[in-house]
Amino acid sequence: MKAVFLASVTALAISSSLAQAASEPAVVYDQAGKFDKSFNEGVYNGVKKYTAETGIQVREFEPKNEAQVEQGLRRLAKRGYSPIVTVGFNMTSAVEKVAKDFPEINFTIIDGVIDLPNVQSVVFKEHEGSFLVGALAAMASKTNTVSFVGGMDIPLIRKFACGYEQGVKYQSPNATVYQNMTGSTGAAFNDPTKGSELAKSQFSKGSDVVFAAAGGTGIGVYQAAKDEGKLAIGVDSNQNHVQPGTMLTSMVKRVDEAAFKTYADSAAGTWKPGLVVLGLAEDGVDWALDDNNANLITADMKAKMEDIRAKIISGDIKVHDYMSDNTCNY
Amino acid sequence: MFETLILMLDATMRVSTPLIFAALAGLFSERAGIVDIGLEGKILGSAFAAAAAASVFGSAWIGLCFGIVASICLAMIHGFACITHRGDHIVSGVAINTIVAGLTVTLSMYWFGMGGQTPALVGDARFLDITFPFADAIASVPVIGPIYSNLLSGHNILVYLAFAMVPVTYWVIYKTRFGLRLRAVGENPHAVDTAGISVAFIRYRALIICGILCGLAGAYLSTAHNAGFLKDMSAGKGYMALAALIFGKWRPVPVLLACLLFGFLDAVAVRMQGVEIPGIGQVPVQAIEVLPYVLTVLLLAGFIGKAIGPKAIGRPYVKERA
Amino acid sequence: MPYAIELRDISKRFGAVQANKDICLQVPAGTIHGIIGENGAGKSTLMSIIYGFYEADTGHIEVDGKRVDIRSSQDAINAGIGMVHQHFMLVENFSVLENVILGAEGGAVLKNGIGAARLELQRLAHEYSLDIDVDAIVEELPVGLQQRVEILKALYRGARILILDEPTGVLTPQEADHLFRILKALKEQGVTVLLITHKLREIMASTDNVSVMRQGEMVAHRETVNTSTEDLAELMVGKKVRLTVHKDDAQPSDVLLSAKNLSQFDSQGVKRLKNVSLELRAGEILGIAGVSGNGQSELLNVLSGITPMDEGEIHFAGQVINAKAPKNAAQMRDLKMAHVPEDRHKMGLVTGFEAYEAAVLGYHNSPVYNGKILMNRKAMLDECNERMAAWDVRPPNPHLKTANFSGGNQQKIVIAREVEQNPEVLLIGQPTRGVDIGAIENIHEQIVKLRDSGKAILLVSVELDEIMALSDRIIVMFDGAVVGELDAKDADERTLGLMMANAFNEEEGVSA
Amino acid sequence: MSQAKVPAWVNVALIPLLNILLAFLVSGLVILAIGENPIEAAGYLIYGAFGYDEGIGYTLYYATNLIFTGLAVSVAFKGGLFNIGGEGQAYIGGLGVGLICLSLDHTMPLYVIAPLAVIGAAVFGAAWGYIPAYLQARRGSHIVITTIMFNFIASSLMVYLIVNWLKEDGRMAPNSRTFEENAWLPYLHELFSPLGINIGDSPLNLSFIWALLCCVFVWGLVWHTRWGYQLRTLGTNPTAARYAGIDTAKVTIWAMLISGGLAGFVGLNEIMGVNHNLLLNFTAGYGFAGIAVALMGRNNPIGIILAAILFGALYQGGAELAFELPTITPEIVVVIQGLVILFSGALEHMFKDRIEGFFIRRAVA
Repeated sequence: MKAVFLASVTALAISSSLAQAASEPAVVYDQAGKFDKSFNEGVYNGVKKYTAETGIQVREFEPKNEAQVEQGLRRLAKRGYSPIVTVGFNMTSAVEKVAKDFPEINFTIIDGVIDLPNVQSVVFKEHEGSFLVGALAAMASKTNTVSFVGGMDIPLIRKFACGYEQGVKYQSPNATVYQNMTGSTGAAFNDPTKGSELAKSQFSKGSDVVFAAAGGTGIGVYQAAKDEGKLAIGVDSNQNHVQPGTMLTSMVKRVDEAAFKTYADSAAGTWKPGLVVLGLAEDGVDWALDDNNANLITADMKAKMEDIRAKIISGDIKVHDYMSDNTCNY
Repeated sequence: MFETLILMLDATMRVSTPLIFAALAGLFSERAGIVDIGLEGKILGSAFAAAAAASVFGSAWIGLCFGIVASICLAMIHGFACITHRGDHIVSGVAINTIVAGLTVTLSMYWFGMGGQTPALVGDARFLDITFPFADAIASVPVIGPIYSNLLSGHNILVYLAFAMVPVTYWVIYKTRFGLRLRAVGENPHAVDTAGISVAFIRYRALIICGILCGLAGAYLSTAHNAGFLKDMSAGKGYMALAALIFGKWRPVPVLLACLLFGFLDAVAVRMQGVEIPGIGQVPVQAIEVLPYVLTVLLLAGFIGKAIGPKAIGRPYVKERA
Repeated sequence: MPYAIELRDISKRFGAVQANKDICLQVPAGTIHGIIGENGAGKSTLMSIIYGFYEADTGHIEVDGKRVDIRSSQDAINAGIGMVHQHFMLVENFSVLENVILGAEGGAVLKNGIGAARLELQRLAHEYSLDIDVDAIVEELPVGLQQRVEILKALYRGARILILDEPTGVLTPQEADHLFRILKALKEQGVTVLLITHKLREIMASTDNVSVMRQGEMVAHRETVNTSTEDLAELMVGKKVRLTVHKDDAQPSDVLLSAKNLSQFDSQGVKRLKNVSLELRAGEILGIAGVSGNGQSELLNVLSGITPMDEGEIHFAGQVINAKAPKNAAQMRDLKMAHVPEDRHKMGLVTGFEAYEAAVLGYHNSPVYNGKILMNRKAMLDECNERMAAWDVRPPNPHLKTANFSGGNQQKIVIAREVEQNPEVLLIGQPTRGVDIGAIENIHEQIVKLRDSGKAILLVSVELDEIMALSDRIIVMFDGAVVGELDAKDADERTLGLMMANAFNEEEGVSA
Repeated sequence: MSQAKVPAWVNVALIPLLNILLAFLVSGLVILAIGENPIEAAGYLIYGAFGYDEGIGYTLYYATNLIFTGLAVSVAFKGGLFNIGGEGQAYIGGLGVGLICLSLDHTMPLYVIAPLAVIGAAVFGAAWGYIPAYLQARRGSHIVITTIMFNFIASSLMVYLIVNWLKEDGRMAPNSRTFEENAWLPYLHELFSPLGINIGDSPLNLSFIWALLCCVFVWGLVWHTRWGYQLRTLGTNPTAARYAGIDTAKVTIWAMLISGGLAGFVGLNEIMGVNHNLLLNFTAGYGFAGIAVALMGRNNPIGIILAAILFGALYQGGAELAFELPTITPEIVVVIQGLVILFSGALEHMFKDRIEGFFIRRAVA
């Protein structure tokens, strides 16, 4: 027994020193984990796609607390994994520290901005996508009342809310939009109970379409919509499959593309540091139409959506970015 | 205004349900002299077991059974430590809470591989809402309509069960042989022992009931209120139930009222996040969230009434040596 | 004729302690049988075995000539055995009725049982003159009535054999008389009574037969009419008891301590100490007599500063101490008042401490044991070694945990600690409780020696013999108040007993 | 009764060792149940915790927090108080550190900030322990319940303060701005490298040394001062404490002040040593883990250091384990922790009585 044990320890030491030589891609999810059906899962889909197309395994790491984020990053960097995709603004400070210490390793941070020569920062024009689904919500609403459930009360989520509201009002200027935030900490992204409570209260006030930009909290929102026969709009990943028939659409944020592109570019040697902003024009955000929601979208709605989409890209419709001035005056 | 109130009360019923189950669970345990800060762990354990079983077998009822069994097992560990081995009740409770917090995530990762969640439950794997007869028909009648069709109708069966458990608990505690013995054991176990009744057996039975009720609370969380298990989904409900138990002075009806009060505060807090109230501005949600704990502390400190628990609570029963 | 209860070769061992050894006992039906013995003689263990609290290692029990296996209290109850414990086994916030039916509810739902119990209790009350308000809450009843609830509990379960364990410890002599009348009535109805006590007078007054236990063994059986107090006392302790202490007449001088109208309320607002005034002079021993629980403990606690008084004042060492200017136990010690508490386990010692640590309890702030920041362990150890030698503490090991000393040696550690601080006033409670005979003499001698050196001593004891033997002056307390004072030379048991029941002038006026 | 006959090493070493072995055994079964090889897992765990410089650094970094909370629990416990509120006290202690750093980092050098931060951590942590202590000592409310409630109150308070007051406008993550570097406690690897000693990069910082000093402080305080004597008297026999003229309310309050202050030092390590900003949930359960550490370490400073290193190793090794074997989550460490609390705390009599009984019988025979 002791011998087995010692052998495995030795084997470990060897294997970890071997790992140093490799230069494989890696990803660090945030604490919600890769199966949050939303943001992280989007990245995970990109990772899956890359592995499926190239056969190259991507080293995945799911930290469980604050300290492990930096430790995990450091460990990956030390073993030479590159590029390392990191998910979410929560990781900004950890990535910043580790990227400074490992200038030869490439990092991509999604939803955060770091100004370092070895970091690519990918951010999205969520307001544009939110505007689109807002318009669709207004089209689908029979009560002329729609609502929004946000996760954590931060500027980023207000950006979703603001874009959504603009879209609704664009389509139907006298519509009512109810908004609720789930909380003021990270836990607000993972609280389906509260999500469902908020959605239920919005439904009883008359809302019949709800857009949740709330990570795992959204699961509760969609469940509530299904239970009460209302419509819901997903976020980040294409969530139309979560509750088919209930999901009107999803505001897709192509984090999967961002992750995939990082790996692909890196393999091709075209990966570049710096800020990458992805909007409707770049296919970075969009609304999702697939088999799951085809029945809910009439040809008329589809046509209108295409029209609005084109207008945003062309600049005919200006969507206000909440984060540009921390207000929602449009 | 009336509409809003009805909606808030409606939410209060849903949010209070796990608190009621758990606080009544604590009532059985603590009235028998066993301090139970492991309510939290039992709720979490049951929530996981219920969701896991419901997703595998596709039946909420099977899930409920598993949840209850898991919770009873945890209660028996508590009993084994506190009753059989005279261990410290608080330490045992902390141990159970800690073990469950770790184990549920570990096991769900292994079984479902979804970052500590179980798959979303659909259809029969969940307890669905029950609509009372004519609920839709009289929904438009003023006052009675909203009360009947919004507030009373349209909850799942566990919500009604929770409220039904209150009179049942009252009856068991005050009107039955078991209840008499249970209360006696919490006050003076020596008296019970000399009356020829096994102290340990009564306490174990009290803990089994405690386990069943916590099991219901947990199953409600994961298979009725939500549609699946989530890491740490009990989120302090066990502790809040404990606070409600103290706030209700270990008596069924006041405990119910305390749970409803705490549930109402929660329902208010949920809706206050980031909301500007004209003229006042944002009310910090945290101030509302924290009220149940502050009220309980004030009560314990004797600033609002006095909470006197069962006399023999927390003390292991040892037959005195001559 | 078969015996109501017969014990055959009962033995019981707890770890290294042989609590009962080959006990045989035969009790004829319809008699009152006394069992006497010193504290720790094994009486309570034996009764616990009969009542199913413990299982005997060997031997067996027969009831009415038939062998019964008693593994639990339930078995004992089924065999017709009832027990009234020294500390009542009552749920204090339950009603009398609830207490009585506990364990014999007569069905899963209480309603029916309660009705039946009401009728049955009426019958019992009538038959044995055991009147009681069945709906009263137990904690609101006086002690004598609480005991009655215990007896009713046993009878309600149909007990034909009733065991009473030290039933009079908490009763006034008059309440005790009433109890014995009840026991006589029970006996006439054919109930067999086992009376456990260490009070010889009770045995002589009320029993038919008596058995004597000593160190876990049954050493003698006597018919009560054929024995005497002296005979039993000798059997109990194994040698002639010396109940008197050799001492000269007291030479009281200045008043060292005077207390005026001391009153104190407990946490429930009940007045436990009622306007107690007393004076304590240098060179005398003032004895406080009284049934346990009549304010003696409260008096000691107030005088020593452990609990503040609510009314009244104490004059001591030139200071006036009252509710507005209280002094805590440490401050009283600074004024040279020492205190040997009634219960050394609860108060006098920290059993988890090593002896040298326990030997400074209360004096731990003294500069002798302290350096600038840290405590001076060497000084503590040196002094402890000296005292252990001077007081013959065995084993003389300052590092031994205090829990591991025998009762007598623990008491020596406590008394040495207090006396060696050279106090002006010594408060001493139950100095010889749970102490072996040899040590008792030693302790008594030390107390007298201290008196002779001109110190004032306040002695509290529930042992009348001890009070009478040691005191120069005796104060009697009843229900928290001083009800009489007399010179020790004028004291006799009867007078003291009546005073202790506050019935000196009206004979049996207040008995419950 | 006859503890004298039980050799000291039984209580000090054998019983804790058995408890931990049993906890490992059960966790091993769990690992086996999820289809991994427990021995291989243990290999990764030990390698991760002790196998390389950096790992050791992380182990000691985790241990630092656990020493603080373990000491906190044990000081209160010595006075007969079950301080289950270490989590909240640590949290508020961190607030103290954070406020000092945020207000002084632009103007003051480290040697001014550091002592003030130590005081800030102690004062804030102690203040959070004070209220439950006061309520227990003067108003008779049960400290276990109040400290539980105060954990929740602390958590809400911190959210409110950080989100509404300390978070910079426009910042997403709910934390304060990052301190200037002169308000960072030096890392030990930075301190050692000029001496030519090379230890791996890790968050291990100066607060580890402070933790060791705290152990010495607690040892002296509890076992060698008058106050400690009073504390232990109160903890073992409250009636005797009153008899001895000890002001029990005062000792109770001071015990909790010291306990809270010690817990508050977690903030020193986390806020000033590692994160360099004030953030949410940095206490991460260390307050509760302190209970396990104190139980395991038998409330003795040396024992607490050893237990803290053991648990620190579990944290660090557990992270390594989860990194290498993704099917095992780091939560397995939480399970081990809970089992240790169960076996060495709640079920202590199960083994202790039997083992002591064995030695007593042997001594008698």
